[in-house]
Amino acid sequence: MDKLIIAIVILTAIGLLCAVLLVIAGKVMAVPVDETFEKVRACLPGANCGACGFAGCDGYADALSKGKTKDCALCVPGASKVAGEVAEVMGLEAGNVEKKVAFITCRGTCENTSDKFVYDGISSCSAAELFYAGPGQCTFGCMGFGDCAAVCDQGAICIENGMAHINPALCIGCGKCAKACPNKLIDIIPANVPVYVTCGNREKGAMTRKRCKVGCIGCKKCEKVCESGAITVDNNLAKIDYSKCTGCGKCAENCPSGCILVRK
Amino acid sequence: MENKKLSILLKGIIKENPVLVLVLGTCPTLAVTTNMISAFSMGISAMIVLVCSNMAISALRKVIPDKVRIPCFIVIIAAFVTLVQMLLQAYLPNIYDMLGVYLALIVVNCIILGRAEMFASKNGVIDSALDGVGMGLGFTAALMAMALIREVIGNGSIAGIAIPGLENFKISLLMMSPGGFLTFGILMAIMAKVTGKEKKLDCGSCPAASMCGKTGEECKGGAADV
Amino acid sequence: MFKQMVIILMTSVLVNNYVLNKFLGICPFLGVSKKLKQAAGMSVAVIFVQVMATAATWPIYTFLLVPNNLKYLETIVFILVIAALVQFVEMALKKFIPSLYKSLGVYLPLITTNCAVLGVCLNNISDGYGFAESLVSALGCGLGFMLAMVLFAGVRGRMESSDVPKAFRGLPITLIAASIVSLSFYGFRGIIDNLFK
Amino acid sequence: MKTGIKSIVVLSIICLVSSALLGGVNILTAPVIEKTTKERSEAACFEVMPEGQAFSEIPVDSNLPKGVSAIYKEKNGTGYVIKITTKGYDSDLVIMCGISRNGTVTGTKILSSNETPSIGGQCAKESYSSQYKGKTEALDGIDVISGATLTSKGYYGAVKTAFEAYKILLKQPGEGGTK
Repeated sequence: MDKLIIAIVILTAIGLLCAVLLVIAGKVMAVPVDETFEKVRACLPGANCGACGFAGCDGYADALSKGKTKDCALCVPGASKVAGEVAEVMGLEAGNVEKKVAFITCRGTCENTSDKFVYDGISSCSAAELFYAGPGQCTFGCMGFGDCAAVCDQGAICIENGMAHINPALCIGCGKCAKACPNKLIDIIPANVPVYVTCGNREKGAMTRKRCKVGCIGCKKCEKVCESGAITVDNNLAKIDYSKCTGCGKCAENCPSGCILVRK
Repeated sequence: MENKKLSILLKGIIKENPVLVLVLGTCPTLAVTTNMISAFSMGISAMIVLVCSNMAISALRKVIPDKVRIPCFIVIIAAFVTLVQMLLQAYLPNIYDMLGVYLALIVVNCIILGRAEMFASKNGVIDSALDGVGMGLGFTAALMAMALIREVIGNGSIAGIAIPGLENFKISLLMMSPGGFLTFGILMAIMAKVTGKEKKLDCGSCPAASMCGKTGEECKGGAADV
Repeated sequence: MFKQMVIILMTSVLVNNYVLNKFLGICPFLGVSKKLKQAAGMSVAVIFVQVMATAATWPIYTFLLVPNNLKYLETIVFILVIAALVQFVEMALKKFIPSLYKSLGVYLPLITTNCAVLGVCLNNISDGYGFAESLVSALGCGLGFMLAMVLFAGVRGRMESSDVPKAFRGLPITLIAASIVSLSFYGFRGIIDNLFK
Repeated sequence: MKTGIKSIVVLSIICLVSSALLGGVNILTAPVIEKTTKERSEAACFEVMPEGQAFSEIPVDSNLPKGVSAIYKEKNGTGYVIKITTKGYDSDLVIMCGISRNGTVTGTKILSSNETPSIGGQCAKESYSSQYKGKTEALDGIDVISGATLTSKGYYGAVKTAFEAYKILLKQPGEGGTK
């Protein structure tokens, strides 16, 4: 019987000790914490599984409350229920001011283009650029070594399928990636623009056709068909002047290589 | 009301399978699945602990102050684990030996504390119990699937009984630790394929994502598929 | 005596690596090893907590539990102490060294549910190590964890720019990469025995 | 302050209740655990030393080599069964080794080892452990399984330590000494 009592005494003593320690520590080391953090943290499941890419739910709640990220749907275990709650607590759904977003003027994924040699040097775009303008067939294209992703602290850029992709929900349009890209492929343009050119190749049409399936071959069809004269082709590459563009989408329709895309 | 209860139960098995979808509790999944018996016994003991702790925690959820939330949850879970440990050691010693240190590690198994925090601390006792059963079954099913693959291919036997034909076709790699990762990865891929949740060309990987307004929902026929 | 310590350290870092061979601490290993900075931060926090936890749990076990033969209470006492310790360290860091808390403390709540911490404490007891030996083994296990995390963050970085079949994108390909890394760790087995022959 | 006291009270009560629960269950299960572990080691002893009748466990004192984890003395002195835990290939290897009065091995058996089953596992097979039977301390003519060198070396080393322990046991005053 006494074995039982000893067991109870010891465990309760340790429990008591820990509780007292925590409570005193809580008092002595109280640090003011802003309440949005508490509110957001309350809706998060608290599984601390790190699936959202942040370090546990506290990390994610902290990033959200400090505005480091706007994306409320990062919590995988919580799924849509939590995303809704967080968005409502953060009041993110409300429309925000005209947003500027970074955009990669290239679609050189593994399907559309290929490499001219296997590059196994330092895996950074600016380094690869020095070596015969990079491994890609199209020397103007995106090499996918992630210099932009490394510099983006919103985590909005991910390298997939050999190319960089920017997630507009995360992008706050700070422009750091545009500076980091050696091929200057990233433009910072208004978020709600309907039409855009996804190519940066200024070579002759025939050369571009050989390098990439969806490259701009400088055929000037878009220029002829555009009433508002928003799109001009200089140096074999179509350029859109967003102030004049009415978003009619005619240029995209008769672009033979399909490199002008219209957002529906 | 009825299908809500059923949905909690079924959710745990496929839709939110703790191992393959929520990716919680991966430590025992890789470690104990070298044979069917230990996988089954680990799954069942984890389920028992999960159900009991879920019920206890959801019963006490209003009483436990936030300051000592995690220590209280963990003490409750540890109590149930030690209980199961003692009973197994007394009545099923060879299973106890087979599970070894991983039985004690059910305490820090991410599923149990995860479900305690995610579900039990916010819902009623019966719902938590159901959720515990659902998650437990999902966990056991995933473990059994892993154990089946690893044991049949790796050791040419099921639950210790050798399969006559496979004597010299054993790939013993699967029984070793790299095999655990490999089988788990392949199982995850199959699961992603089956539930169609594989990382479709969602907006993150679509080159024109930055322009397309439809971020978040599925982009059908968007720029990426053009 | 010193040689014994080095053997323990080397075996727990290279041969019986807690993540790649003993499968302890896989949840954070898969979850937080996306970026190198996060992986390094997490591993430093894990080493710190593991050594502190061993320093706290080993004396409790030997001087408190063994004399009154309460060996069965070992799990519950250990995890209670670890949980309290982690929460205390988190508060202390947040108060006294906010900069360190910014980079390191954020991982601390993740560590309470980390199997490696409790795993180390339990294994030290079952291996029958002395106090100094268990501290060294805890350090070794933490370093092994860091080695695996940092190594794996690099592997994942390279995988980002590779063309992966659709069903394998995300976690499955990471797991297959982990199995290859774990296989490569098998190479270290012979080293320890011949090194200290 | 109120929540402070409340948290202390709640955590202590939870600890109290769980320790009471565990203590109670332990009192119920402790004898059963005693019995099963004793039976299992007894069975292992018989397997290793078939001709022994009954075994009693004698404490392991410090001067014995480090690997020894338990010693069972056969009642009417036909020999000792020594339990050795060594560092096998993957993790520790637990071996029972019976040594008879005249210093020859009566049998060896692997108690637990999570070795790689196909390579390390061969040591557990009868063919490997039977070659140790009847060997004297010199352990000549023991071949090491190719490929499983580390495990069979571990096995070999364990039997060696068993002999060392055996010699020290014989020198103890309570022992009649070998003929």
